[in-house]
Amino acid sequence: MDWDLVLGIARFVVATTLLLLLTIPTAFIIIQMELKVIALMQLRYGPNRVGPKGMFQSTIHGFKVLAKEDVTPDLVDRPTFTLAPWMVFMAAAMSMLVIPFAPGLVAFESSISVVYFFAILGLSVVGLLVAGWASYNKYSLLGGLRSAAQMVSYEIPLTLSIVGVVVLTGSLSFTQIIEWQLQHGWAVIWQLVGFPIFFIAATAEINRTPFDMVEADSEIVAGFATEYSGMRFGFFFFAEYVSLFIMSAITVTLFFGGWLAPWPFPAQLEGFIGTLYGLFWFFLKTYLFVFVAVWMRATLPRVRVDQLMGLAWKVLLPVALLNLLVTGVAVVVFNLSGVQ
Amino acid sequence: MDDLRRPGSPASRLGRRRALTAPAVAGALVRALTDRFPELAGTLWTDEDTVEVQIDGARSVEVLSRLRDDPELHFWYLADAAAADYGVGEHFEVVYHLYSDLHPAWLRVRARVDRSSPHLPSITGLWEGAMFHEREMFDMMGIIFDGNRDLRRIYMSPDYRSFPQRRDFLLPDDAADSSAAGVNPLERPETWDLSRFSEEVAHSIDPILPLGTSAMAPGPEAAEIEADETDADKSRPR
Amino acid sequence: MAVTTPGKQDPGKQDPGKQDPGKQRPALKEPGHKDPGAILTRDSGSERALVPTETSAPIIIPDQATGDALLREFGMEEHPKGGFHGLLEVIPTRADWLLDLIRANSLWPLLSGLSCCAIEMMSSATSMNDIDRFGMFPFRASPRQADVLIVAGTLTTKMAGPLVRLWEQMPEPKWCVAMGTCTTSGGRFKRSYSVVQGVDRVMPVDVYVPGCPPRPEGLIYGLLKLQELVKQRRGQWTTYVDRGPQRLAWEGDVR
Amino acid sequence: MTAVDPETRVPDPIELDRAEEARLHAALGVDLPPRPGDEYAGFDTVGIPDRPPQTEREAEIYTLDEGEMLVNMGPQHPSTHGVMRLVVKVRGEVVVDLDPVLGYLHRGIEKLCENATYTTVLTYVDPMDYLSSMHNEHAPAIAFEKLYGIRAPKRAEYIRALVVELNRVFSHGLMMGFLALDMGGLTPILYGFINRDETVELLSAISGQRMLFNFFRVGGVNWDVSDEFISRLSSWRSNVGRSIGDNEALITENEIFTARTKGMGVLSGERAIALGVSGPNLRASGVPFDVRKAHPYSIYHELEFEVITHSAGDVYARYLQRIAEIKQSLHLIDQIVDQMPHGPVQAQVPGIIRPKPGRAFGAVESPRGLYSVYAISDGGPNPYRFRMRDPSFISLQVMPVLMPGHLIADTMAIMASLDPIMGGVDK
Repeated sequence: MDWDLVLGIARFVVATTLLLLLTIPTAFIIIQMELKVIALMQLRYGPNRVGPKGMFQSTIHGFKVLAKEDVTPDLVDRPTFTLAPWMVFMAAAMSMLVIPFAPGLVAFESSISVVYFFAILGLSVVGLLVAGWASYNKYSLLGGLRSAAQMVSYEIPLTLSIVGVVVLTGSLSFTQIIEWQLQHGWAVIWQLVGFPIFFIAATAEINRTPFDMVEADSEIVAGFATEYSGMRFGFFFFAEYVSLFIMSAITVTLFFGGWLAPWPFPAQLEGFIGTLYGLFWFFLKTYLFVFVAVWMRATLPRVRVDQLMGLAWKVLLPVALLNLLVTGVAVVVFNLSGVQ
Repeated sequence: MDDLRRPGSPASRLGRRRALTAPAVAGALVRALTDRFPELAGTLWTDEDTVEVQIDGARSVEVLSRLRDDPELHFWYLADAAAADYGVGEHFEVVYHLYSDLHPAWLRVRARVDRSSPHLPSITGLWEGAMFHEREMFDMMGIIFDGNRDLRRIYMSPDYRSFPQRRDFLLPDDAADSSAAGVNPLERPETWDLSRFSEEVAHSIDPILPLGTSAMAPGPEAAEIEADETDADKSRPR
Repeated sequence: MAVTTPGKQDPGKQDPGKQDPGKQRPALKEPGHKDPGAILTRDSGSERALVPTETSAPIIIPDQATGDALLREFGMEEHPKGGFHGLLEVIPTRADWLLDLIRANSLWPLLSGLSCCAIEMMSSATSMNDIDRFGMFPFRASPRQADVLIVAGTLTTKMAGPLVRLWEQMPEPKWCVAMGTCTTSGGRFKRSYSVVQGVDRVMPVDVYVPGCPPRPEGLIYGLLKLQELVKQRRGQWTTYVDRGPQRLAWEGDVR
Repeated sequence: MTAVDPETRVPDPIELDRAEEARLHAALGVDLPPRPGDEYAGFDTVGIPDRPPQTEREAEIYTLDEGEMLVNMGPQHPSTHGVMRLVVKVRGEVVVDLDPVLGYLHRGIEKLCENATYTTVLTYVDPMDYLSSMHNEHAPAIAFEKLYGIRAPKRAEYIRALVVELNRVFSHGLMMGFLALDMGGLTPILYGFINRDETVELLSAISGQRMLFNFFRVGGVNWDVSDEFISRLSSWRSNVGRSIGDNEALITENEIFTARTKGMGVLSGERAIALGVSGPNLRASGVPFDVRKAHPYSIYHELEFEVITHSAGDVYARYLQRIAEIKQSLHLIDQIVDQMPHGPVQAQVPGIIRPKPGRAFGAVESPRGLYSVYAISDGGPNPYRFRMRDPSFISLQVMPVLMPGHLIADTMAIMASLDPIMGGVDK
């Protein structure tokens, strides 16, 4: 018997389970953060009754949603209506597999993890589109169509902006990209144009303010989730915040050195302490970006659909291509590539 | 209209030097009106800031368009259009209030409408914005404006049959204390399950109920349970 | 929850004279209503076919129900031993308690205002009077995700249909708060030809908040009262089987 | 698992419902609605009422061309500002036509007022335009005083002007918030409400009520202002500029906001006049029509102010118009407090007044425009006819004119810029 294979499968199963379990506290923490931070920005207290300083409010919300009646309206397309939230949530959860949290702490080590990540992340648009179509509700339909148009458009600048990093580092593996950054400094220094494109496109990709017209309250009630209740709505709700975490994590990994500390000595430690040290910096940086997203939500109004698409095709795409060209030329001319 | 655009125009300064109390201020307007409408001179009436003129309903479009387009009158703004009912056997009155920069007073035009055939030409050709006024008058008073292309009910639902603003439409004196308590006659019998409000009404309606009413034939068990709930609040849905 | 044994009452806890009428749950009417706590088995000798098993274990009865009248209130008059048996059933009852605690602390109101009171309802959600403190999340736009319908403002006959429809679209468990005198009784528009004289004519109401309009503090007080109701499972809390047939079409529908 | 005896099994109520529904449908000869597995009802066929159209316009809105769809916004929609229904005909995301359906808040206030004494009428009109209750009371007070032939004392007129300008400040401040909220900005509405709550607390200090103030009386006002109130007012006055400024900093220069509002929903001056639009919406289209200037009432002829206009006529101009009017109102409040004379605040008026038969028209400039009352007296204790003209009711006619060609997302922004209040629209 090939014990390596068995061990590999066992490791994969354990890691997947752990990551799926990790999504739950992650979503709770981010929801709590959003409740509290937006409240403070709006000169309110925010939740302060459940637990010390209201710390468990988001958990309570989550369990409440779990205990609600799960209504399936009469005229919906039942199989797809049931499937859609599951697809959205699994797309988010599965893309967590390749995120390197700390040295050696990655569930699925692959040399093409970047490709895997963006392939899986693209699946969630299918879930949203299906949810919008299956709900038999015009608001849902409009929300689903908007999400499809938006996410398909923003995939392109999103992917093009990271190709700059890939060309620079010469690798499609997140772990190797971080190791390259250990040698050369954070990629954001080399990709001053690529990072803003990535950040804007990522915000649009996960439907956060100011690009949240998929579930625009004031226009199309709750968008694709209008007819969803109970835990099926909970899956959408969770997936939104898990995606936010994932996008922040990928931003950190690609541009801000992943688990590396912001100073070179010691940017990275060995052994178990090193893992903790890496985890600390990784989560700190990730939650910093989550905070930025929450901040934007409290501040900015929403852009319109045509402005959103115009931004993607008329601004981000040409700039991303230009960035790619400049990066490629620079890599060849100055021989910067990680491929030695 | 161009002089309105300039904030410093005489039109916009007019208000500042005007004293309200003297009816004589309306003198220029009264003179202009008697010049142009000598047949209406007998109906002219003024108070401290209003000049009133009465016309026949059939003439309303003609008179109002002359009031609007005459350069010396220039009543460009339709401030209000309302209807009044003077009771059964009397007449309706449609009242237009107009505003002009050239004259300090409101102009009130009272158009008399026959109550037995309440027809009046629509003034939506003069002011588009009269549309909602006329729809409201149609809804509340039942006055029909000929030439209005959107004369449907605006407040009450399309299947409503009465005209609430008429004088012969009486409010229930105190509905909650009357014997009709619990049944508001307008609570849409065709959509509501009346058995929820009153048992008698439920027994009198047709046995074939439209969809959505609780026609679930109660079995003997249910009837038993119903029986000892005579004191339950029937006004609430179960 | 009170613990008692058959035929023996705990005088300290249960004084029938002190029963709060508001604590009585609505009687169970529908055939086939399932009491979530009752363990039922078939008994061929019985007319009603379903009776509880015989045990001599302590009986745990929700809301301090004692005496025949109270048992009847719970629809348990056929179950002389009540609905709960054995020690292990403490766990489900405690689970219910926990669930109620969770529900009470996470009441999402529906973003639905009818008239004047809606402004005070919004005011209660804003910085000066922040109901987010109590877990009343910023208002949900879709009725499918809401827990509380705050009827804020005069209900007219034209709006009654859509409002009942919203109520029916909300998933169980759900609660209704009537805010303002117009919704409790018609208020100053009671005599009007187009006003529903109290929203409780068309849907069940758990908490009435008087005032025209009530101050935001009044609404918050009402919602805190609702939290108490939720914790004690009083009010109009029903299970989904009690809904009755749903309307499918309304006048003026544009779907 | 014990098998369930079908004879003694209690049927599932949902099954009962289904069976009963099917039986009813069979009895009535109505088709069952499609179930999963049945033919899927298309989105393009549903939506048209099952009665013949009553007017040309109704036939027009409900006639769908290829690729068009009806979207029903309301009567319960997160941002219809109350209960209003907009039947929107869309082609994709582009609005082709729009029909406002009103009456979901029709409370019959006019009829109730005709059954109430003149004094109680002033309580009935409060909930009409519930963000400007002071103006709602001002217009009937003017009309009834004309009917009864009295005038309010000078100090009462100053207090009236003070409270209506305070009311205008918070009403316009909330409009800024609602406009931002309908564009997805969460925070401005909260800042607007902070300002509003402070202002209504201030007003409740003299009126005794927080929202529907019931402060005006025929021939005066209910309470005099005290020195304590004036000191509270001055502390409010020193804060309000900052709170409005905070809100402005969030919205006015925001690039997303300007990109979404500039050049959108342009209403020309001529069209606005023809449509009967009044108030800030009309002035934002460049027409300097302000009842306070055009037909001065109360003490406005003693105050220094100019009619503010903007020329663009778009959503952004309507927004800027409100900001400018807030500042103008603050300026007016300063003047009023400076010039306020001493004296009584209530004329000698009996509890039940019986004016001589006659007619009176009273108009004020409310935050939404020309708010007028036309009252007929027959000599009795009740008005024979009591008519209110609400500006937002008339302004709503602009929606079908402005909307075609815009996107669904703009529907709510344009409507928020018109600032209708459904309580006034539906009476």
